[in-house]
Amino acid sequence: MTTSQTASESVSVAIVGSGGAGALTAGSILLAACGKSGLYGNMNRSVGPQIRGGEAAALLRICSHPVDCMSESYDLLIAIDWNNADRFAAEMPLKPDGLVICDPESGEVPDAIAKTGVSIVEVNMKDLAKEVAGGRENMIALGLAAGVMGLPIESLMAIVSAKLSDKGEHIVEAGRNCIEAGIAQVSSHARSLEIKPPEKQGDGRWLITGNEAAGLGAVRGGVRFAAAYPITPATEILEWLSPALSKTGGALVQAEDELSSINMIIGASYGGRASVTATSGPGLALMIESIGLAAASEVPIVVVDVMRGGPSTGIPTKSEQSDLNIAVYGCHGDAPHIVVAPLSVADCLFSTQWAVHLAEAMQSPAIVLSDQSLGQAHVLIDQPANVAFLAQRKIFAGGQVETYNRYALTADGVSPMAIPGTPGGQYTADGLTHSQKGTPSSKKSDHQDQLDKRRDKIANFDYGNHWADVEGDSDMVIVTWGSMTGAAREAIRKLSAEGVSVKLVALRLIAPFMKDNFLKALEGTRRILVLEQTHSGQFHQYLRAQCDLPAEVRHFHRPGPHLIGPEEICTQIRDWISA
Amino acid sequence: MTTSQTASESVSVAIVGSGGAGALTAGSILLAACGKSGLYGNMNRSVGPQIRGGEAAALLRICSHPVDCMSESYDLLIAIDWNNADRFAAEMPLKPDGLVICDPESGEVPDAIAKTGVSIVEVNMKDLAKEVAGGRENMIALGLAAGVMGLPIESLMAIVSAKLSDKGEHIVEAGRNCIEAGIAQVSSHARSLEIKPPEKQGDGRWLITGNEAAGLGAVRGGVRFAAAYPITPATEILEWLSPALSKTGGALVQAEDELSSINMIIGASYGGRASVTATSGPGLALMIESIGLAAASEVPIVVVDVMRGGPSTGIPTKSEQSDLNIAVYGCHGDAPHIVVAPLSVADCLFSTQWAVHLAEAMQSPAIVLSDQSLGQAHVLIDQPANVAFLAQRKIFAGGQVETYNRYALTADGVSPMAIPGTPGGQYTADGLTHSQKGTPSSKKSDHQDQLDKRRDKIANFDYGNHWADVEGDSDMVIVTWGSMTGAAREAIRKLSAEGVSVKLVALRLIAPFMKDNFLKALEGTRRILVLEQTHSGQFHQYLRAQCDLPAEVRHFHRPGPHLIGPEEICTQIRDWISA
Amino acid sequence: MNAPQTKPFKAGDYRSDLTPVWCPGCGDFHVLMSVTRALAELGTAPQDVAVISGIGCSSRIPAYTNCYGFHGVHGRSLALATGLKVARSDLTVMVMSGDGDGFSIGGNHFLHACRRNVDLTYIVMDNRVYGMTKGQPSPTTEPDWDSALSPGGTGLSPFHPLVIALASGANFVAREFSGDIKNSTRTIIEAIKHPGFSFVEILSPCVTFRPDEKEWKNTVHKASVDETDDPARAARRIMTDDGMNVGILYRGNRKPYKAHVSDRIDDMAALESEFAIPPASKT
Amino acid sequence: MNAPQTKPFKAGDYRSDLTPVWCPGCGDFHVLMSVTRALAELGTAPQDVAVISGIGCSSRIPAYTNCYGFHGVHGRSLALATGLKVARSDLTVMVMSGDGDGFSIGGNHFLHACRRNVDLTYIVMDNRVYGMTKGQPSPTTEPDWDSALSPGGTGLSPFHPLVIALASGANFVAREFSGDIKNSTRTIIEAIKHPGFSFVEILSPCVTFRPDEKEWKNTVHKASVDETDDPARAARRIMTDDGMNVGILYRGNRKPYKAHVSDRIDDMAALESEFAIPPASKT
Ligand SMILES: Cc1ncc(C[n+]2csc(CCOP(=O)(O)OP(=O)(O)O)c2C)c(N)n1
Ligand SMILES: Cc1ncc(C[n+]2csc(CCOP(=O)(O)OP(=O)(O)O)c2C)c(N)n1
Ligand code: SF4
Ligand code: SF4
Ligand SMILES: [Mg+2]
Ligand SMILES: [Mg+2]
Repeated sequence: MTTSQTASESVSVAIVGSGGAGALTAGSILLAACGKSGLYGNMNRSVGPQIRGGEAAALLRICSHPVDCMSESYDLLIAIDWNNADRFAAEMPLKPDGLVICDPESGEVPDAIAKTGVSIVEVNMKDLAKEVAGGRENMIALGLAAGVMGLPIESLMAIVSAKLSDKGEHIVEAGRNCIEAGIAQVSSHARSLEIKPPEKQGDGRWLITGNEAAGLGAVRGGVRFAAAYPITPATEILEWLSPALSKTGGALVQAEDELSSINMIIGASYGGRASVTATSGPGLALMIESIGLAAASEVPIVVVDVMRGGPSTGIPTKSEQSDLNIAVYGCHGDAPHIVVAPLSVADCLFSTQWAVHLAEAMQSPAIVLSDQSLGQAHVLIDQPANVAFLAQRKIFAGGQVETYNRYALTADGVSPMAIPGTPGGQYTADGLTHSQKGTPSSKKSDHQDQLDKRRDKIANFDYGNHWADVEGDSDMVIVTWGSMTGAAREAIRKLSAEGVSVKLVALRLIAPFMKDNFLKALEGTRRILVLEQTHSGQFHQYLRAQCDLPAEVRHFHRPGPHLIGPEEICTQIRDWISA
Repeated sequence: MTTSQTASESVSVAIVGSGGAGALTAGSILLAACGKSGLYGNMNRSVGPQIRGGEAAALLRICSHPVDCMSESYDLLIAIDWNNADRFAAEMPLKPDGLVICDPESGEVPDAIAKTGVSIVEVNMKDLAKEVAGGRENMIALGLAAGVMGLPIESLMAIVSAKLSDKGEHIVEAGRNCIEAGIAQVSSHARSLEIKPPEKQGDGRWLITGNEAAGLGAVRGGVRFAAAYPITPATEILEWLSPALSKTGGALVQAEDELSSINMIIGASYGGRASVTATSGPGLALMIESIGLAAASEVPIVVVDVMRGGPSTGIPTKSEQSDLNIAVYGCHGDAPHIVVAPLSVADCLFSTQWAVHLAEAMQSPAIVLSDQSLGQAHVLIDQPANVAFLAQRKIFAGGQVETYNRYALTADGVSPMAIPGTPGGQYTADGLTHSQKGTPSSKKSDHQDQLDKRRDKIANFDYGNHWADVEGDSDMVIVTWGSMTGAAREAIRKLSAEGVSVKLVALRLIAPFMKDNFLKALEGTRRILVLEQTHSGQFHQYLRAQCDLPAEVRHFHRPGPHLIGPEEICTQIRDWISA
Repeated sequence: MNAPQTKPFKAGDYRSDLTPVWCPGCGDFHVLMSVTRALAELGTAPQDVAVISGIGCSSRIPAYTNCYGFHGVHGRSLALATGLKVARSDLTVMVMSGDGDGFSIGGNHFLHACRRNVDLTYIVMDNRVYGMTKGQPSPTTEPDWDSALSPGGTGLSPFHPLVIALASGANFVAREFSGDIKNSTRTIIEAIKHPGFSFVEILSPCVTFRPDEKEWKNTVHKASVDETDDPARAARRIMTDDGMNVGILYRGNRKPYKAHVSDRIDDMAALESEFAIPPASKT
Repeated sequence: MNAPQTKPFKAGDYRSDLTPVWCPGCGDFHVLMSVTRALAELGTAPQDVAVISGIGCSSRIPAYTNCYGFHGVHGRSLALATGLKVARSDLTVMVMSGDGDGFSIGGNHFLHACRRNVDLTYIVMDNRVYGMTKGQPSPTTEPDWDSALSPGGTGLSPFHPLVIALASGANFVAREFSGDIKNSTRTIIEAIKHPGFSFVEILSPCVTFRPDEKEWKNTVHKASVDETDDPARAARRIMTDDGMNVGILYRGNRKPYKAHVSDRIDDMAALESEFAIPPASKT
């Protein structure tokens, strides 16, 4: 790859078109090709309300370094056609010096875009495609994008061959020819968006979504059983897990509803198999009663909630962080359990795997709060290391004792669990308040003992330093959680380039709240900016409930679907400093 | 009623016996007879795990003034027999100068009781009963209790006649004779527990449970439709409502489960009828998804949650306040709604009626957090006044507008609602994020607008002075909510008699949190004691989340089933003052 | 509100101006046509009809009508409609669902709505797939249908919704094909007119995830026997048919649900008297 | 864990020492006897049996056995048992429920457990009432049964759980009377041995809230026809019987659920390779 001096570290590209135009396919190939070139990047898909045939956009960001979040504005917009241009204008604002490539045959450049004064280049994509036997305009668009970005043609061709090969050699051939035709157009243009070569050359990259990563984390953690009911935007976890579990000796059962799926995994886990389900807000709501059962009967389970816009059916295809409350406080009665949130797409793997480990170690339900912006993002990452967290349950080995007390009071609150089949371990798991043996009881001492035990086992566990990512040093701190971390990180990098240093405290372990660690991380802090993607400020309220925030606090929050971006965060900090 | 000088203002009585001994019947008659004498009082029933035939205890407290809570210890224990004496000893401790009346024929006085040194009087209840044709020992016990307390025999006889008349005149006769035989025994005893005549003579008293009061509150508020699935300890609300609604032109549908009952009332309310359901924790958990639907689609509904010990199936027959979290925070997404808690048995009527009014006025779900200690307590109260709160919905009258916008943005956030049948008002209610018209939308502006609207309509409503009961004046304040209020009130009365003044702030409106009012009520406060019946301190955390508590705070909390009593509260305050 | 209409209605009067999100060719377009035609023919004014649904492509239908509608949560339409109809017996209440919404997550309400026999008309657009979530098997999907979630098929036999309806107490049971608008319309009219709970399963192809279902227009056939009022006979027939025979299969005489809410508001005093204890006479 | 037992078991080996909370005379005592006798006769060791239930008087049964047990939440026992059996196909999994737990709140799992046909034995102690919550009508209660919640009766016809099971795909369907311990035991043995989902409805009187059911011992009678393997025929028979005929009514050949979890742990590398993108060749 030879690069000019003006090459940049990050280029953001949107490819749009009406349904069937193939914008998403073009985007996928482009992203993979960048990966093959050793670059990093990510892609989100945006589609209209139609199930099929509506307009679609591939939103990419390509970087020479690992990427934390999507762009807030775009360098390049390739419009295969201009249907539903108003949606694009709102969702993918162009940079002032942005470039638009469009086909003059498919209508006028929409006012909203023309007015911004960006450069507009017209290319007859449809005509060019027609000149190629079996050619399609989205492949022309792909060539144009690659050309403008200066991507090595070999990477592109390799990916095209791999992705289209099952459609026949003539389709591959047509694709290659279109791409070449597209690239050929670029030399004639005035402006280029060349991208810098990757920081680390020659690394193997993975192309993965957050949902796939969560699935993989579960399997790596030792999960061999899953049950679930499809729901947007969590379905891909299930669709990935189903064949993956078959291949590893496990099984996924499609349940009739979420009441069933949660109880299926409780049953499987009671049987000794680490188990998982995945859902989104409406499904989590239906699972709440039985998450309480898992807490009371001390059966480890993992529930991955890929959050979407709420309340109720809300906006199924868009991201929000507003299931924090239900995840932490949703159960009736006092039912302490674990809530973990991945801080990036790659962290979906680690966090889910860790959640399996925590659930199994403490015989407790664990909820993983991912969201649409993580789950459905396609991201180029470094191949993730193997971490040592595995399902490891404290088991009753059988036979030795007079009476086996399933819910025995122990020093760490975790009681050895008998797995069905173990002689001498027979007991009845129960959601009723019970004695140590498991017998239903309404005695105040039993109730208090078991409530204490379940609180303590979770409160006193050693979570190591995974409870949060704490980065940098400053008396100005951004406190955030989950998917908001990416934008916060990027904002902090930007500010640092401006000479402003900001510390990051990004919570991975939401519940139990690590009060001591948290306050330690905030020692010496003067200002705290709390960041979250909710309407009511759920995270902020949660922090307030758990501790006295030891500094001046500002709070920046907003519901979905408009993600809070790095530049907005920078503005918050800059304004505060200059105030 | 002629009374001795030693007569007291409050006498607490426990009548215990094995299943079938009739302890509960005796207790009921005793309570009603006290009511007929113009006294106040309350009764709780305590039964074993058996569905039928287990031991049972009637726990009464009779007062010459309105009574706030149960006794922490007992003046009089009448044991028809001594089965399961260990349970009694724990649940109903005797005062040091207490009196035990028992039958020498039915076994030894249990050690735990004998050791305390209380006076023990033996009466051959079984023998005495045998001497009366058709006589039963529980009626002898009733006579004994009435005798010791100096109750007018006319009241007793009137109630016995009314309660037993459907069993035939000979049973009534036998009852009367036994009572007389019981009373006759008393004159021969050394000690009497005479009760002072009532403060207000000649008043009509009501004998009602909290569950009945909640049902009546709903009907008074205008509810004409109910749907529900039975669950302890809420079933009595349904069993009261079913015939009551039939009599007032309404209907109750027994649903197949709570998912169904919540949706049935949403449907009925969408159709224009004020609607209610009642449940307990596990049922509330199942309703959570659709409470979010009611919030998002702006359909008024009232859900009465009679809390019991949690988590999971927990202790169905015992009280706890631990559904606060799920009631306030249980929904996925941001779904603001109303949460109200009755502060006494009588207040179950007012609070439920008010909740109907609030739900209807704001087109929002309202949750009423009652609990077992209120719902199943039988209490003698003054006949409650009629209050003016009625279901009054802002309705779209039909016909006048071009396009009817069901979810129009209005000044107060409440939009006129079209009731099916109204020409020109046709719209589709939706749980998806929607435009003002109701059309599904994933636009950020629609999402933000509707979230703002739903927050504002609830935040800006005028709740008058019903948000809390604020009583007394002092820089020492007890902050509590719901059923804990009774014990707090009694504690404050006790302390006041000792010369210690304590202010009470008891929250009736839990959500939205009335921050300004709350902080106003706490102006000048130096010390706050937060009281609640939960394990984890849910209420305390909730307060912390909502505001900075403006004083030194102590927190006294405990899970069920052992209710926090006035004397314990006094100890907390006394210790703090003397510290 | 239920006064007989003088002006005759056209099908178009029951359509809103919203463009459906459905894929071109989706069978649900035809169901929408049949429903609006049936309502026009019955002549009930749009404001006196309520269309209740859950979540799914099919469940999007209420907003495409010009009636009152409720697009509730997934699987709960029958419960919501039951509350509405008991509270407002003057309305014509239609419930419209899909095979996932109605038979998978909503299965329990299906059982109990049949049993309760409230006067509702329940139309399930059965495409043997979850369309909205992009192609997972439903309770009516063939055992060998390949999908991402169940590679190679579930191996599970589809169950018999119509027999379940009969065993649970439904009062009218029919099956139609969406493409046959004439017969679908006629059956929907009969279903609405029949008292108690009427259940119409409409085979409605999902052209996107089940393109094979485009063939249905060739495989459906009229039931070879006449409708019956004997539920046991109807059940046996349906259990042995090929799932493709259409028509009204059962029209029963089971007693519809009785309770309903009236506008009568009675005096509360009688209700409250049960709590009163008269004050003790002076002693 | 599943090695054949040499020492023969007695029914008592399957009983725990816990005293049931049931009322004296409750039919569930007999069901407990039948189950323990059946297990003893089959000879599966107590630790290899799991008894799963929901909430209700009947659902209290697991803790009275000496097997592994799970007393879960109301209505979800079949789902929990399905997960357990798929994860642990080596265990004998019994599911024990009541008519409220199983047919009211649990109705949907009943439908889908039948359809899925996992190798479970499902015993419903049907007393036509909610015992635990003190006497409300259930889906099998007679329309005129008076109660506080439904004064004068619900007016609703009970539905046919056995036909619903057949229409949904159950592989073995029987009805017994709790008081007939001999036949109940025999049928439970057959149900456990039969592959796939076996459903046994046991009429089990609630002597407290339905004292009339003490009469059942006189009204039950053996089914007049032999068991069949034709579900349509069985369905028709049951829909026309009087609800009181007992015996094995259907023993089918439907294919049991296939998926299960093994102890095999395969290499993850193959799984992960799909995410890898080889580094670009030097350009
Ligand atoms: C509680 C809940 N679980 C899951 C979903 C996701 N979901 C939406 S529609 C659907 C299936 C719809 O299938 P069907 O009723 O057959 O409708 P179709 O799209 O095929 O017409 C599912 C699973 C949801 N919205 N809510
Ligand atoms: C979610 C939920 N709703 C309601 C209840 C209350 N409840 C407990 S048992 C029961 C009915 C049990 O009836 P059945 O299954 O017939 O058992 P039986 O007591 O008659 O044996 C109900 C409604 C509950 N525990 N959980
Ligand atoms: S996905 Fe299938 S069911 Fe949904 S709109 Fe498209 S064709 Fe119709
Ligand atoms: S209430 Fe009925 S079902 Fe429950 S234990 Fe008593 S007799 Fe048995
Ligand atoms: Mg479908
Ligand atoms: Mg029952």
